Amino acid sequence: MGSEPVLIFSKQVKKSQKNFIPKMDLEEVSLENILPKEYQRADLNIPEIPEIEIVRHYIGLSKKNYGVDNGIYPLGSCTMKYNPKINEVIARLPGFANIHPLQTKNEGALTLIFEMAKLLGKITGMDGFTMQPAAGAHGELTGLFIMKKYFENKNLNKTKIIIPDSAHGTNPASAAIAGFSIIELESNESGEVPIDQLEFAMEEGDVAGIMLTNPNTLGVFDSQILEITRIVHKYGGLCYYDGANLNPVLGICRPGDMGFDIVHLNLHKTFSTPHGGGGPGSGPVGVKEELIHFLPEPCLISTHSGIYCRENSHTSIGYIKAFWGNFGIIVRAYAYIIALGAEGLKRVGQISVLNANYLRVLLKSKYNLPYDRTCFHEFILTDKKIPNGVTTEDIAKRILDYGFYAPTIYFPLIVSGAMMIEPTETETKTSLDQFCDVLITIYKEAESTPELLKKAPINTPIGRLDAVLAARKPVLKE
Amino acid sequence: MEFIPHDDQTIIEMLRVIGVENINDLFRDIPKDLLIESLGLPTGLSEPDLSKKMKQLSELNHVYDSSFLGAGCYFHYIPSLVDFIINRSEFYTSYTPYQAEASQGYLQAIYEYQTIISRLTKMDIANASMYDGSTALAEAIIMASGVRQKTTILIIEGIHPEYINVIKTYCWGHGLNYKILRIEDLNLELSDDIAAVAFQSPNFFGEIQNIEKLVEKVRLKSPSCLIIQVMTDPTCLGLLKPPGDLDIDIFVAEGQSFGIPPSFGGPGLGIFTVKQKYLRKIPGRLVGKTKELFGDQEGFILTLQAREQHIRREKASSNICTNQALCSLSALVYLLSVGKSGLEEIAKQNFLKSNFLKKNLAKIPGYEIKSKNPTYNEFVIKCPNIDALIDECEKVNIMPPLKLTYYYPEMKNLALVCVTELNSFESIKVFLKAANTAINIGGVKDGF
Amino acid sequence: MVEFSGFLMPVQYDSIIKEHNSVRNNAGIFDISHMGEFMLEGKDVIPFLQYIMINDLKLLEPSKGQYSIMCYENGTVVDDLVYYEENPERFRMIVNAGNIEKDFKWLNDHISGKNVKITNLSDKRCRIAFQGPNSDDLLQRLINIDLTKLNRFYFSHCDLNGVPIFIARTGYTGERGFEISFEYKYAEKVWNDLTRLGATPAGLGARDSLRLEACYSLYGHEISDKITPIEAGLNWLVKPKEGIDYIGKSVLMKQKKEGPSRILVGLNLIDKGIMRDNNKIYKGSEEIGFITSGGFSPTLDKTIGLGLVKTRFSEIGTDVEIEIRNKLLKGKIVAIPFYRNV
Amino acid sequence: MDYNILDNLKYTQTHEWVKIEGMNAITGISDYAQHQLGDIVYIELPNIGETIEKGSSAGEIESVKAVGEFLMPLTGKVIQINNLLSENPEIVNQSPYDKGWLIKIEILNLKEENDLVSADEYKNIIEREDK
Repeated sequence: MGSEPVLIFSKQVKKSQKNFIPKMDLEEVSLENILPKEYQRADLNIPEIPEIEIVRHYIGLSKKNYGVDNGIYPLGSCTMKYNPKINEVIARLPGFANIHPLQTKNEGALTLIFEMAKLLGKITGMDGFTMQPAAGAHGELTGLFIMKKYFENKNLNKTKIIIPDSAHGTNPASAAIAGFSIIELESNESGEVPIDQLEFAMEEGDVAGIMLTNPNTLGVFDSQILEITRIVHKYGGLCYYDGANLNPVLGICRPGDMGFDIVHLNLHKTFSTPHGGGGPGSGPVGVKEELIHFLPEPCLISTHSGIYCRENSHTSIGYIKAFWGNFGIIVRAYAYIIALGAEGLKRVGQISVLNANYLRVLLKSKYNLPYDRTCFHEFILTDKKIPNGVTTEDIAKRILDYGFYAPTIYFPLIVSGAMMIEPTETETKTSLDQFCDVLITIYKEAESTPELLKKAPINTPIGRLDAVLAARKPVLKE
Repeated sequence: MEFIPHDDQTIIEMLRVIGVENINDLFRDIPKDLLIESLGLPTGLSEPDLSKKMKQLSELNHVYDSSFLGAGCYFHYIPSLVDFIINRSEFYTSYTPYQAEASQGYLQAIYEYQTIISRLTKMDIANASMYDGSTALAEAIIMASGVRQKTTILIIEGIHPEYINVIKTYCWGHGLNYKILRIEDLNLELSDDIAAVAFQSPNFFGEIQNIEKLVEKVRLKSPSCLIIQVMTDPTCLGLLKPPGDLDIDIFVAEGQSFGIPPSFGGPGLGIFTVKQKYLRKIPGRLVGKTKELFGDQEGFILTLQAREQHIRREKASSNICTNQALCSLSALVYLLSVGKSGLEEIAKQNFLKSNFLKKNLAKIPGYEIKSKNPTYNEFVIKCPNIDALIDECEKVNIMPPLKLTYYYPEMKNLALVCVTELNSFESIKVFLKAANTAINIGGVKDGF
Repeated sequence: MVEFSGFLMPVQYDSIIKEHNSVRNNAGIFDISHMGEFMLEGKDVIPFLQYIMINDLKLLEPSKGQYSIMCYENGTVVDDLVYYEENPERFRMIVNAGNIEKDFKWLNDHISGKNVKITNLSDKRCRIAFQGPNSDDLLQRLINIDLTKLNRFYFSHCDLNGVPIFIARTGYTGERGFEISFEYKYAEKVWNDLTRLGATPAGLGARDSLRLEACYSLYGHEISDKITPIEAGLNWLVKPKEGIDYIGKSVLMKQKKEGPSRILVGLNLIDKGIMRDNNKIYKGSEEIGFITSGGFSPTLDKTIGLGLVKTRFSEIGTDVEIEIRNKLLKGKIVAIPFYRNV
Repeated sequence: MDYNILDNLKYTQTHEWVKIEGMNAITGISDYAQHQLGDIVYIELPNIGETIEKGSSAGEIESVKAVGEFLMPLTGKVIQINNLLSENPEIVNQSPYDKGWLIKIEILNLKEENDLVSADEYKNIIEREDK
C-alpha cells in the first residue's frame, strides 16, 4: 500500500485563528443593509490551522527541497549563483517594501530605477533601458513588441524572426505571442550560426531580425558574431540578444558592441536575485538610441529638477505590466551591482568561465563532450559514451543521491541526451571537485552496477516519479 | 564586495588543469576589438557601506503611518510567519523544481497553493502563478481567443486603467481587436464573433458588479463566448460570491493582498484559474500528484508540460517560464495563517470600515458619493477641494487617496478612497477631520 | 442475364426496385456499352446532319450535345440519338444498341459525295451512365474539372482518377446525371472506381422503369418505323429549318400543321394489373389505340403506361378500358411525364 | 530499431497510416511515430462533421516530453473519432494500427490516394529518418 504525503489541510482544527486581525473598533452594522444577500458568499473552504502547525509543516517541506544555499546547483543556462543575504535585508527596508506605486513621495524609488537603467546600459553597451518586464520571457516579448513597432513605424511588413535551433524555448514562444512566424536556423557542427544560411534567410525580405543567445546554450561564443549582426543589419533587420547567458562575458565584452539593437537581461540569473523556486524574476530590456522612443510606459527621464515619468509617447509600445515592474527584485540586483562595482563584475565573468572550463576538462575523460573546445559559463556532456544503456536521466537522478542538484538535462534539443552544466563563479574549487568526483563515481557505477542508476534516486525523500501517470490522469488539487 | 571564493593560487592551479596560461586565454573566441578594459562603473562597496547607501536611498521614499490609497495595490497585515517561511533558503534559493525528487517540498507547497486558490475561488483549476494581475488578464484574453479561434474581445469599463493599457499592448502585438464599452451597452456588441468578455468586480472604482445579470446577458447573446473576471484585491472573496459560483470561465486576480508587501507595485502575484474544460489551454506551470515509478509512495511533479514553451516552443499556450513562485508561497502561507474565519473577518472589516467612512464623508458639506453600486473597500468621492484634502492628509502623515485625474484627466475633484482592516477607527477619524478642514481652504471647485 | 441485341446484359444486379430507388434517391451506374458510338468527321458534317436530322443544328455549339431523330421520307423513325459537337467538323454520336448497323448504313448511304467520314467506335469504347441526385457530389471526387460548370447537354474531356474520358451531362432516367465514354481497356478500373463512390449498379430493368416514369421514348415502342415523332409527342423536335431540306420534312411539317390522327398519352390503370405493350385500348366498344410501354412505377407505386390513341380521345382525364389477358380493366388518361427531376 | 509496418496499409511521409474502405478511410499514426513520441499522455481529435484539408492539422498527440501533430492524410469529412483515446491515450502506444486508430473519414478527393506511399516505400522513409 502506498503512503500518501501529509498535506497541510490535514492539520485542520476546529478553533478559529484570529491572531492576525486587528480589533474591529467601530460599531458593527449588519451587512445585509448595505450588501444584497445574493452578492454574499455562502461557504468558504479554507482550513483553520494553529500557527505552530503551519510553521512545522513548511519547515518540514523545506527539508525536502534543495537550493543554492544547500550546495552546488549546476543547472545550465540558469546561472544559479549565491544570493547575497544583505540584498534580502535591503529589499525589506520599509522605504522599499512598504511604499505604494502611486504615492507621490517616491524619489528614492524613481532614482533607483533610473540609476539601475543607467548601470545596465553601461554593462551591456545599450543606450536606454526599461525595468518593466517581470521575467526573461516577458523581456523577450517586450523586445519583440519593440521590433514590431519599429517596423510598423517604417510601414514595413516584417513578419518573420530567425531563431537558431539551440535557442531557449521561450524565444520562439515569445515570437509567436508577438505575432511573428519563426525561421529556425540549424547550428553548424561547431555550434555557431551558419553565416550562409543566415544570409539566405535574410534575403527573403520579410525578416524582422534574429534572436541570439551569445554565448549560446552550448556554451559557445559565436566568433562570427560581428559578421552575423552586420548581415542582419545589411538587410534592414534588428538583432535581439537573449541575456540569459550574459554572466560569462560580464565586464569582458558587451552585447551593444557586438551589434545588438535589443537585449533582455535576467536579474534573477546574472545579478544574483534569488530564483525563489521559479520566480519572481525581472527581465529589463535595453535598446539602442534609435529604439528608445519605442520603450514601454512608464519611462523615466531625468531633468535638472529631478526624475520624471516621460509623457506618454505616441511611438511607445505602451504598457506591458502594471506599475513599476518587479521593483523588489530590481532593488536587490541594484544593490548587487553597486556592491561589486566594475572590478567585481569583471571577476564574475572571468571566474564563471574558469569554473566551467575546470569542470569540463576534469569530466571529458569519462563523458562524451560533443563540442570539445574552450567553453564559457557552461558546457554540454552526453550519455553517448556511458555503458549499459544508462541514460542522461539515470545519471541526473543518481546525482541527487549524492546530495547535489542535477544539471539541465535533454537541453538544448539539438544534442541528444544532453547534460548542460553551469557551475557559476560562486562555487569553491572544493565543491567543484566534489561534484566532479560524484560524476566520475557515477560513471563507474554505470559500468559496474547500472541497475543502481536505473532505479535512482534512492536517497531522496521519494523515488523516481512517474511523469507519464501524472500527465495522463492529472490530479492538480486536493 | 565580491562573492568569489578562489584565491590567486587556486586560480593558477585551475588554469593549469585547464591547460592555459592565464584567464584571458579562456576568452580567445571573442573578437579582439570586442574586449573592454572596464565597465567604467564606480568601485564596489563593503556590506556596511552598501547598507548605509541603500538605507539612505530608501529614506527618499516616504513611509506613512496609515494609508487611504489602494487602486490596485493594498496595505493588508502580513503575518510574521509568512516572511519567516519564504525566507527558508531551501525555498527561496531554489530553481524551478525540474528535478522533482529533490524538490518535493516546493512541489507540494505549489500543489497546496493550487488547492487553496481553487477552494477560495471555487474554480476547477488554478495554475502555479503568473507575473501579476495585469499580465494574467492579458494572458487570459490571448487564451480565450485561442480557445474560440476568434479575435474580438469586449472589455467592460471599470477595469484597472493600467490593466487596460497592458491589454491594449498585448492585443496590438497579438493581432486582436478589443472594444471598451459601458456595461449597459454590452447587448449591442455581443455576438457569436466575440472571443471573450472581460470585466472587473469589484471594479477599479470599488463597485461590486451584478455578475449574475452580466453572465446571463452574455450567455444569452453569445453562448460560447468566454467570460473573464479580474480582481485586484481578492481579500473580498472572504465575503463576496466566488467566480466559481457565477459561471465564470477564466478568473484572474492580483494576489498582492495575500501576504506580499506593496514594494512599489511589484513583485505581486498573478492568480490564474479556469474551468476544468480549459485545462489543456491554461498558460503557466502546473504541479500534479503522481506515484513513484518503482514504488507506491505518492509525490508531486511538474505536469502537462507539453503546453509549455520549453516543449511546444512557438505553439505553446504562453511564453511564460519564470513565474512568481515565491509570491504564491506567501499567498499560501497567508491564507493558511488567517484561515477561514480570519479571511471572512478581514473581508468584513474592509467592507464595513470603508462603507463607514463613505457614509460619514457624505455627511460633510461639499462631499458627494459617486459610486452607485455597493462598494467593497474602495469608493469614489467628489471633493470640494481635492488638493486641499491631499495636503491635509500629508500634514498628518496619512497616505492620501488617489486623485482620479492621474488616470482620467476629465475626472476633476474625484478621489478614489481605500480603507482596509489596517485603518483603525482612529485613523478614519483623522481622515474625516482632514476632509473637514479641506472644505474651508479655497473655494469649491467645479467638478465635471 | 438476358441477351440484348448481341450483348449479355444483366436485367438486374439486385432487385429492380432497389436499383430504381437508389437512382432516384442517391445514384446508380449503368453499363450502356451496348449502345452505339460513331465519330463523324469532315468539312460537311453540319450540312450532312442538317439533312438527316429533324432537329436544327443551328441551336448547337461546340462542346454541346443535341437530342434528335432520323426519319424516313414518310416521317417514321429510323432512330433517335444524341450527337455532340466536338468541333464544327467533328461530331460524336450515340445511337441505340439495336440500330447500330442500320444507323451506320443509313448514314453512309446518305453521304452522297459530301466530305464526311464515319467511324464506328462502338467496340473500341465503353459507355457508362452515372445517374441520380447525388451524382454530381459523388463523381466530383474522381474528376479533375468542376462539374458545377458543366450544364445540361454540355460535355467535356477530362480525367477520371487517371483515365481520360468523355463526359456529358445527359441521361435517360429523369434524374440529373452524366454519361461517360472512354477506351475499352479502362473498363474495369473505371467501373470499380465508380462503384466505390457508393453508387448502385443498375440493369436494364431499372433503366426501363426509370425512363418510363420520365416518359423518354424507347425505339420499337414509342417510336419506330411505323410511328412519327409527332405522333410520339416529340413535335418540339420537328424544326422548320428555313431554307434547309431534310428527310421527312414535308410529311412532318404537314402533320405538325394539321395535327396527327393519333397521339401518345400517359395512362394509369385503376384496376389491379400491369399494362404491357400492344395491349389494346378501348373507349366503350371502340378500339382507340394500343399501349406502347407499360409497367409498375416504384416511384409512384402504381401501374403506368404510354399508349398511342386516336387524337380525339386523348383528353386528359378520359376514362378508358385496357384489354389485359382478355379482360377489360379500367384506366384513365393522365398528364405526362409521370416523373422528372432534371 | 525495426518497427511494425503493416503491408496492407498506405502511409504518409508524416507517419500517418490509412486504411481505405470504399469511400471511407480509417487513419492513425504509425508504429514508428508512436515510438518517436514515447508514452502518449493526451490526444486531441477534431469534431465529427469537420471537413479538413489533406496535410493540415487534424489533432495533437502529446507525450510527456513532446507534442506531435496529426496531419490529415487525405482531404475528408470526419465521420467518427476513437472515443477510447480521451481516457486511455496509451492505447495508441499499445496498438497503433488496431485499437489505437484515431479518426474515420469520408474521402472527399479520391485522387489524393495516389500521393500515399506503400508499406515498402514507407519503410525506406523511416530508415532514412532513423539515421
